[in-house]
Amino acid sequence: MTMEHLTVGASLVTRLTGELDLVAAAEFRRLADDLLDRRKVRHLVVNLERVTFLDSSFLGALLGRYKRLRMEGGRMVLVGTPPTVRPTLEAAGIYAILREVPSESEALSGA
Amino acid sequence: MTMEHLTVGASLVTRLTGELDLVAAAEFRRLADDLLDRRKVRHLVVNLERVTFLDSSFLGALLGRYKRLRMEGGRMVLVGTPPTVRPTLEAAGIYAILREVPSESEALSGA
Amino acid sequence: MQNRVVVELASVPQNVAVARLLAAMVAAQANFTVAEVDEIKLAVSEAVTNAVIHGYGSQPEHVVRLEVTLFDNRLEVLVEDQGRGIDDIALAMQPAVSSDPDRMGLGFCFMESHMDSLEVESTPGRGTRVRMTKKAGSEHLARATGS
Amino acid sequence: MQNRVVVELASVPQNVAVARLLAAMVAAQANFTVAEVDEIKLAVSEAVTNAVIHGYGSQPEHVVRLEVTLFDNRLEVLVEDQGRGIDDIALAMQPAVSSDPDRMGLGFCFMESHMDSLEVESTPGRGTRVRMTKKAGSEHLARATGS
Ligand SMILES: Nc1ncnc2c1ncn2[C@@H]1O[C@H](COP(=O)(O)OP(=O)(O)O)[C@@H](O)[C@H]1O
Ligand SMILES: Nc1ncnc2c1ncn2[C@@H]1O[C@H](COP(=O)(O)OP(=O)(O)O)[C@@H](O)[C@H]1O
Repeated sequence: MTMEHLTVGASLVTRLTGELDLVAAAEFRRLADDLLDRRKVRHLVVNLERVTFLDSSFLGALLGRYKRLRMEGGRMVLVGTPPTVRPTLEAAGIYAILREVPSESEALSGA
Repeated sequence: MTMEHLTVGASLVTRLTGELDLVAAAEFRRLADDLLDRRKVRHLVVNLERVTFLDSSFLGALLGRYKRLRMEGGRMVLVGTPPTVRPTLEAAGIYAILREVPSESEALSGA
Repeated sequence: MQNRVVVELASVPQNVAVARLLAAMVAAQANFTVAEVDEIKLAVSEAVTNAVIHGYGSQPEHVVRLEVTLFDNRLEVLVEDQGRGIDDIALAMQPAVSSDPDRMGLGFCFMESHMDSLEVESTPGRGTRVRMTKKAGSEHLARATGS
Repeated sequence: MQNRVVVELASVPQNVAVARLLAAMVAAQANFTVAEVDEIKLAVSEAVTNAVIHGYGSQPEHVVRLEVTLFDNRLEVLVEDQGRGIDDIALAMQPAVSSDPDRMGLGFCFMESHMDSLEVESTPGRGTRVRMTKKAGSEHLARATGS
């Protein structure tokens, strides 16, 4: 797993690659919370394009950040879920609460 | 590991992908010997371009076929050894006895 | 083809990936589809994660035992820990039930929905043992027969 | 980071890849370079292949034991079989010495040249145990000091 981060204005864009499990969950949680704590960012854009695996530990980290952002008035947007991991996100009801867009630019410009 | 084979005239072109160990060695040996036994081919062109790993079991299968071809007046040519597996082939002295060319077409047209 | 791999893993988070890959490699030796291998990886990931974080409370000095056996086209996976155990297994297996507020309580659901069978045995204070099986091609069969 | 993975593999050829990958995954948790991980894979491949084909004469119903331990930046690999054993270890370890005319006799050479240390213990009729270690970054160190 690798994570690439960049901040664009008030948004943190995280590009995730490879297998996302409890190890990735801990890293994602730590980084996102740190930037949110320090008021560096208000929104999260999570790019899943190059993710090959994702389990319930990472789902938990994702939803945890979503809940926090909602309380703090921020937004969370997913970009490019690959077909192989989509069923896992669907089973967890992610798409009922999170918006997905096809590209990072749409996520950043976005509504 | 996957193996793709095609026969071009009297040559068997084998395109190897992935990790080549005793499993690949057995398959390569079986196929090459079968075609040589049945006089279907006389020369072997072994394309290593997409090989990521190669151990002494596969080296043995390669050299075994080389020895057979030499006795029967056939040729064996290697194509495109990747930098990661080159040291293993060098350590076994392969380049002292086998010719390597950059492309399959050169191997087939070849000298 | 028949195969058996038994592995004892230190209870560190990094070994969840090792367990997953091991199960996937054994499954790939049979006629499982790529999608089925992905399902096996998810189930193994959930079971081994549970052993590491719930069973052993994320303490790294313990051992998780994983046994992967291939009988022709059926894969059997055992995941065992000697950790704290589960008091109420039926409750723990329900969706959205988790002893950790930061987790989703979906682990057992994913194991159940991605494998053909799931059995959980646990003794509080002694440990937990999860047994899962999956047949290659069972999904297609289920779909074809409309079941 | 410290880690230990112990695995018992059925003595089938397909498990040589499993062993290799397992060692690579553990090594990748430390500071080994990609090139060093490749060297570890080669050494493990040779040792496990020997256990399968020489130790057990390619009979699939036996068990090869692989132990991979990471101590900070040093990896230790043990490969054990309870197969036929080696009569003359010093002879067997020489380059181009093989009991099989179709093989190259390079297995032990590759283990030796790709790892920092190699020890072989064997009892004829009882089995063989290969112990190898490698430090992360030792190559660069060797090169830098000109040794
Ligand atoms: N190996 C285990 N040892 C102890 N408790 C466990 C184990 N596996 C599961 N549990 C308990 O069962 C609950 C539900 O597990 P699960 O469905 O995987 O959800 P989650 O891991 O998200 O909590 C856990 O929260 C935990 O309390
Ligand atoms: N685990 C083992 N059990 C029994 N004999 C072994 C074992 N490992 C190696 N040997 C013996 O040592 C010889 C040399 O081994 P090696 O250098 O790996 O070359 P190769 O595998 O090509 O024969 C083998 O041919 C075999 O006779």
